[in-house]
Amino acid sequence: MGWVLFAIVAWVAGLSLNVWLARQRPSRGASLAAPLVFGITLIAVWEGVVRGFEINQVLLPAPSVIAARMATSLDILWIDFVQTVIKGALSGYIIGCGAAFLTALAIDRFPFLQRGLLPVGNFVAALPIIGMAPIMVMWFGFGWQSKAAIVVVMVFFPMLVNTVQGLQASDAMQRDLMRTYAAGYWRTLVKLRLPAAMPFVFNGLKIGTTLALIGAIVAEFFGSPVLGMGFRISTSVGQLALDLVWAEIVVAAIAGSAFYGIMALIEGRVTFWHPSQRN
Amino acid sequence: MNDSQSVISASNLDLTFQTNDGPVHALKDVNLEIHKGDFVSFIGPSGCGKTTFLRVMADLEQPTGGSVTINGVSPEEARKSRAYGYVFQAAGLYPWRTIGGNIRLPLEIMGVPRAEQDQRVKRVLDLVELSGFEKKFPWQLSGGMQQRASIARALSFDADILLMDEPFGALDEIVRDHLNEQLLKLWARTEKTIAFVTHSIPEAVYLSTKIVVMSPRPGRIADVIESPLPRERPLEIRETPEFLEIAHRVREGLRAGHGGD
Amino acid sequence: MNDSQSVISASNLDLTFQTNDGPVHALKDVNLEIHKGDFVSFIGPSGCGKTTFLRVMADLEQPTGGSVTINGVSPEEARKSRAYGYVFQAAGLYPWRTIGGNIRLPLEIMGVPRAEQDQRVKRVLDLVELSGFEKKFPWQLSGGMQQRASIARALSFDADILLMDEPFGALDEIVRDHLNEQLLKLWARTEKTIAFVTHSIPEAVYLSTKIVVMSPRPGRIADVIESPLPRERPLEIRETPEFLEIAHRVREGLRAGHGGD
Amino acid sequence: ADDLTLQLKWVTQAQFAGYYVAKDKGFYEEEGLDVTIKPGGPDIAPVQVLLGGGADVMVDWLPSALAAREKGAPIVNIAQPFAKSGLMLTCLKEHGIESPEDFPGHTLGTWFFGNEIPLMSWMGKLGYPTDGSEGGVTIQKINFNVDPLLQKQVECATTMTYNEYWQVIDAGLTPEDLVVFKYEDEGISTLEDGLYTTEENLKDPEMVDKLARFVRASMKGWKYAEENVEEAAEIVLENDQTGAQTEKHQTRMMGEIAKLTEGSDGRLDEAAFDRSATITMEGGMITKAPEGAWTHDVTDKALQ
Amino acid sequence: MRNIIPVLTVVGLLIVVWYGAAVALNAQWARDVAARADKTLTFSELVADTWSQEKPKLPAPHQVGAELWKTTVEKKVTSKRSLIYHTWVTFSATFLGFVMGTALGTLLAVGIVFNRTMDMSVMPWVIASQTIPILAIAPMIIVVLNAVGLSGLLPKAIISMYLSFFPVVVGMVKGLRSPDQMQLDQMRTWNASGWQTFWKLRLPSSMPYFFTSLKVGVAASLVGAIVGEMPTGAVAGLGARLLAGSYYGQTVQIWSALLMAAALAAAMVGLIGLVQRLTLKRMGMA
Ligand SMILES: Nc1ncnc2c1ncn2[C@@H]1O[C@H](COP(=O)(O)OP(=O)(O)OP(=O)(O)O)[C@@H](O)[C@H]1O
Ligand SMILES: Nc1ncnc2c1ncn2[C@@H]1O[C@H](COP(=O)(O)OP(=O)(O)OP(=O)(O)O)[C@@H](O)[C@H]1O
Ligand SMILES: Cc1ncc(C[n+]2csc(CCO)c2C)c(N)n1
Ligand SMILES: [Mg+2]
Ligand SMILES: [Mg+2]
Repeated sequence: MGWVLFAIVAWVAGLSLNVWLARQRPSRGASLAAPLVFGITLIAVWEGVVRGFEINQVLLPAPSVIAARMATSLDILWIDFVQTVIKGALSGYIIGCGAAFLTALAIDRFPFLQRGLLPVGNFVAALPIIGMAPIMVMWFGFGWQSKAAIVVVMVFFPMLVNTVQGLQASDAMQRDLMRTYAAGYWRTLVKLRLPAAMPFVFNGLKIGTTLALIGAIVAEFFGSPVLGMGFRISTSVGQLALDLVWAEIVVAAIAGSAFYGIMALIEGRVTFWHPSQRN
Repeated sequence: MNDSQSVISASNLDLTFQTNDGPVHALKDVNLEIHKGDFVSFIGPSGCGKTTFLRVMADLEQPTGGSVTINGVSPEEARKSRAYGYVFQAAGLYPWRTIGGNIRLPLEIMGVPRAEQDQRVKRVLDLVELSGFEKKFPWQLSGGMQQRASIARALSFDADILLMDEPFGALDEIVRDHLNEQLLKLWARTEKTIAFVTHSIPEAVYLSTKIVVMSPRPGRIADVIESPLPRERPLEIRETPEFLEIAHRVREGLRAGHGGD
Repeated sequence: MNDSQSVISASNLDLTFQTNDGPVHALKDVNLEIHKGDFVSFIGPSGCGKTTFLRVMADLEQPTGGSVTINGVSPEEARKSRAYGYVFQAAGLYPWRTIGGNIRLPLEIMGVPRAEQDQRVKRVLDLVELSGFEKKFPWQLSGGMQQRASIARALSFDADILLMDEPFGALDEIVRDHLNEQLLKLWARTEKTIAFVTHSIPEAVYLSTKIVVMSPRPGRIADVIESPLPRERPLEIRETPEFLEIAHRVREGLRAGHGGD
Repeated sequence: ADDLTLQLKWVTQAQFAGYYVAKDKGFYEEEGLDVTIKPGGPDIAPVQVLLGGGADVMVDWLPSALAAREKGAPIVNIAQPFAKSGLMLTCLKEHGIESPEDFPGHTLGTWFFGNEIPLMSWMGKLGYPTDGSEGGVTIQKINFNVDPLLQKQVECATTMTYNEYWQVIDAGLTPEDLVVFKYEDEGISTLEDGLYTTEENLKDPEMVDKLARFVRASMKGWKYAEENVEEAAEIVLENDQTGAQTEKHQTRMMGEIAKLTEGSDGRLDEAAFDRSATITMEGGMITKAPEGAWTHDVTDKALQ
Repeated sequence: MRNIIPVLTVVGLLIVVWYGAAVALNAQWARDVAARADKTLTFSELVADTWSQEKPKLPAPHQVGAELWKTTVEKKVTSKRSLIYHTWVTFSATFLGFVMGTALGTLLAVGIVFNRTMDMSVMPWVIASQTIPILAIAPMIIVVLNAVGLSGLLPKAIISMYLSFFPVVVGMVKGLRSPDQMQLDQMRTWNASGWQTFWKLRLPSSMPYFFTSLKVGVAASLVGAIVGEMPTGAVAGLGARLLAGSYYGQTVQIWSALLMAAALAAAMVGLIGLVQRLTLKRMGMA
């Protein structure tokens, strides 16, 4: 009962602290503190609930248990991180987003492709990863290459859709201006349409960050060397080592948020002029 | 002046927009000759087709009838050879570029060397009295300042033809007078051909060698007034009887157009 | 008139924008009283802070010093009680609404019954001579027509105070004259208080009971001219010596402002 | 009738024929039970379902059950319908593997989730390192199918006598192309499909009674299935929701399964349990000898 | 319908590549089989073999086509061997999840745009939530929901919602913030309530972003539904078909389920595209 009470108190306290924070003058400190407070609140509530209701370890471990496990398994977490995030997710993300971007340009450039490739591309890209994963493993082997391939497929579609949409985002007068300069396709692209497309492109890039991570991890469920976050999670579930499972999930969440955060930061730099960045 | 070379020539021009509730007849049976070195003002009630006419010349709109030639070729070819600079009715600056960057844009596109770009940007910024605002972003400028930046942008690359759609609409009288003078000087010095849309009768009379009065829906040319004023025009010319007489004629033409609405 | 009730009062107003390359001092030490039923014009070089001042009154910008009251309360409270209508310098119509829909927007927001909405939309469209364009989308209208639609929108809900930022900038002289007359009539009939930014000296003189001349960076009030003209003003008044004299004084004030730049 | 839910360890197939037969033939009904059978899958940990309250009994393999128990899941073996293990290692002869001495330098694919434990402890006994170093073998995790073997991504792979082995055969290889090492023969077998429930359930006499009736009916189902292989396969097929199973494969599977359940009356053999526990411990999956992980209470009652 | 020729061209090209890839990927197996039978294959024999294997690495298009035909046209739609039946099962979970995800995503976006507390504290955690590998927690979700008596459609729909709400949040936050300063100022001058500003300004301005998000979201929904079908014990649906196909090495079956899933996704994306065009057109934005 005590723990349940603890959970309730933590929830109320965290919430009111955040409401108070939001009322303060906007500052770097506040914008960092708020999510932190929110997170700590969540964790405290979790701890309280798990202990209060005596939920079995093999169903849901308490945050303290997970933290302890993380502390003792840093080496495992690190090699898994390198295998999955650096080798699998990152390389696939770069290739996938790059390919989607170029495809979007091609589609935009040639109406023939727009009419032919876009529908077919949508179709191919919609192949669910879960189905693709075993096939990719069959084709590219157990190593990180097959993970990268899956990430490529996963990030491709959101990036493509957003970029294609973005390339149509400049307004009529802005395009007319380019016409008056007799600016050719490429110049119009570089000087007008790409900058105008950036808010959309970054949407795709941001959605891609988390997809890349999920993709790389999930792909490892379907075949991997004996390391990697997905491998660890799937085998640990089998062994009911849920503390390790959650430790890996925490690493994934931190890595994913950091990845997203970096893209958001770059977005702020690149699309500073967009109303959504200004107000 | 009639013997000089024809730069812009429209014959039987017709343009109809298709809209969700029926066609809009924007230009009807428009005939016009503009010669090299002419300064032609277009004046007429709001919505009469001035912008549309300018856009046809600039190959931004396709006429549904008749034809236009610029320097003897089609508007498209003229556009492709960068024969004109265009000032839009709204400033239309790119929000991701600073004022300087916006003005530099056409220069970059036309491949002007970097050093010369800087110098030209400086010069036109001076001309429109915006020195010091080079590094600001468009949304940090007042409406009039944005408009001036957009004029600077069209002047920066020195085209032989200038198409200007109410460039001075958002400016105060003093700046406007100043820019009128500057524009006249530029025109006299460089022999540019200028097509200029305005709503100000004095401005039209002060600047033009030819004033085209348009009447609305469907837009037609109601009157073409050749100005007898000398090319050399001090500001004071606006108090002379000739000036007032032309202004009167323009006003009458306009009023007739409004009546026929 | 000094004994009548004060509607807008600014004291020691100061406003500085922070930008990427240093602060911009837009308003400095501005003091002004506007009384009920006044028609006040603001005139001054482009970028001198007219828009900024209007925005402060409308609670769209927070002054960094001094204070403003509207009807004795803060701009925020005034805004919340929908004390004023605002016409922006650019038309700013919503592209996804027809002209009629745009004008209806504030009425919808203020909860005016549907039948009355229709009637008011019709009335203001008539007033700005746009009947028949109710179903068109903004991009199907010319620049001047868009501007008129935006004026209609601000008039539709009949606020006691009107804040107008260069409402007639994009209009031709005839329509402008017409709208000037209409506005004066409206003002006389309804006893509205109007703050009006313009670049046209004749317009300022013709319309106002008080002309505020501003000088640029940092924006200050250079001169406040009380007009001795009667409230009843036929268009011909513009040829009278009194009129020309006031116009001259405004021009001098402006010129001084430009010199002091 | 009393409701009871059974969580299987794997998808619907003849491996679980006894339960489907008991349900279809009305054996459960005779005992006054209304049994729901939930198929499993690769990512379902039956233990979680059991503890989460989604099932009353589950089918699990002993090593993973012991591991779960050590992790704090209070589960107990109440019956052991499978007397023998069906796990084996299947190698392609063309890779030159004929006996355990030939393993070094080769890649062995195994399922994980605890299935790798017997293999690891076998390699340990043979003295081969498993990290791919000189003189050792490479252990590769593979999924629950034989593609990696067919496509030569591995040279040997774990298979079940009743399922994956036949998939290799169906793929066009003949028994002569293959070399198999049955875990039973290599002395590394662990107990497979047993029935487990929670300690809490066992404290409740009513529940124990229900479980006893369940085990009795299930064993009746198993014996019926052993004797009527084709009919049992037919019943399994009817219960498969995916519509992906084939009659040929299920009939053959039932035939092989019968060999594993043969001779079991449901009672857990203590010696087999101890051997399995030792192997599980040697493989490092548990750290100490399990206690209270099984009971004869239910089978005793069922077999009265 | 001027799209037909380009689409057919691209599809034709794709099929040619596919046949080529089938030869390349399946050749090893064909050679192995031949080697075991002490034969060597001529090229045409090799090609013929690679296009007709029972368990190919990559089945040839006509094999998949035949399987699709067999499992759609030749089976009653109510039969559990009918792919249409399984597609329907998956579709219903996808659709429900998509609707819930869109609603949740939009709600969160609205909260984030209107409430500073939410903006500051929730967004990072929404992002973090998406980095949790769904496949790892899907079984837990299903177990937990099962334990409280929910099974069948809803657990799958919840997983599918979990995946689809994210693109909607990201896109809608941006879209709802896309009106420019002047438009917002106008609303202020009319003292429009937050709700009115949302309804009359922010929402219409966000439409282009909204539809783009929906397209991405519906594809994500489908993935979610399929993931949700896997640990439920391969009961029914395209996910179950994929899984079962994988356990029995039925590549042809996997591919036909995959193509069916892709067709389902493409159809849904296409439908949203259609609605988008109609809506934007009515709004005068296209
Ligand atoms: N894209 C379009 N679609 C439909 N109708 C249009 C379009 N552009 C302009 N029009 C119509 O054509 C007519 C002429 O418009 P135009 O912009 O040329 O007027 P204008 O003379 O420039 O007016 P202003 O002085 O107000 O700018 C107007 O009635 C307008 O409604
Ligand atoms: N958001 C902003 N950020 C930074 N500086 C600004 C901003 N808005 C206006 N300014 C600056 O404040 C000064 C006054 O601007 P304001 O728009 O009030 O001028 P104005 O008198 O309305 O001019 P115009 O007649 O050209 O519209 C200008 O120098 C402008 O650059
Ligand atoms: C922990 C654990 N989880 C799943 C399986 C999978 N499984 C159970 S029975 C069987 C044979 C299927 O033919 C398979 C593959 C396992 N062995 N161990
Ligand atoms: Mg115009
Ligand atoms: Mg202004």
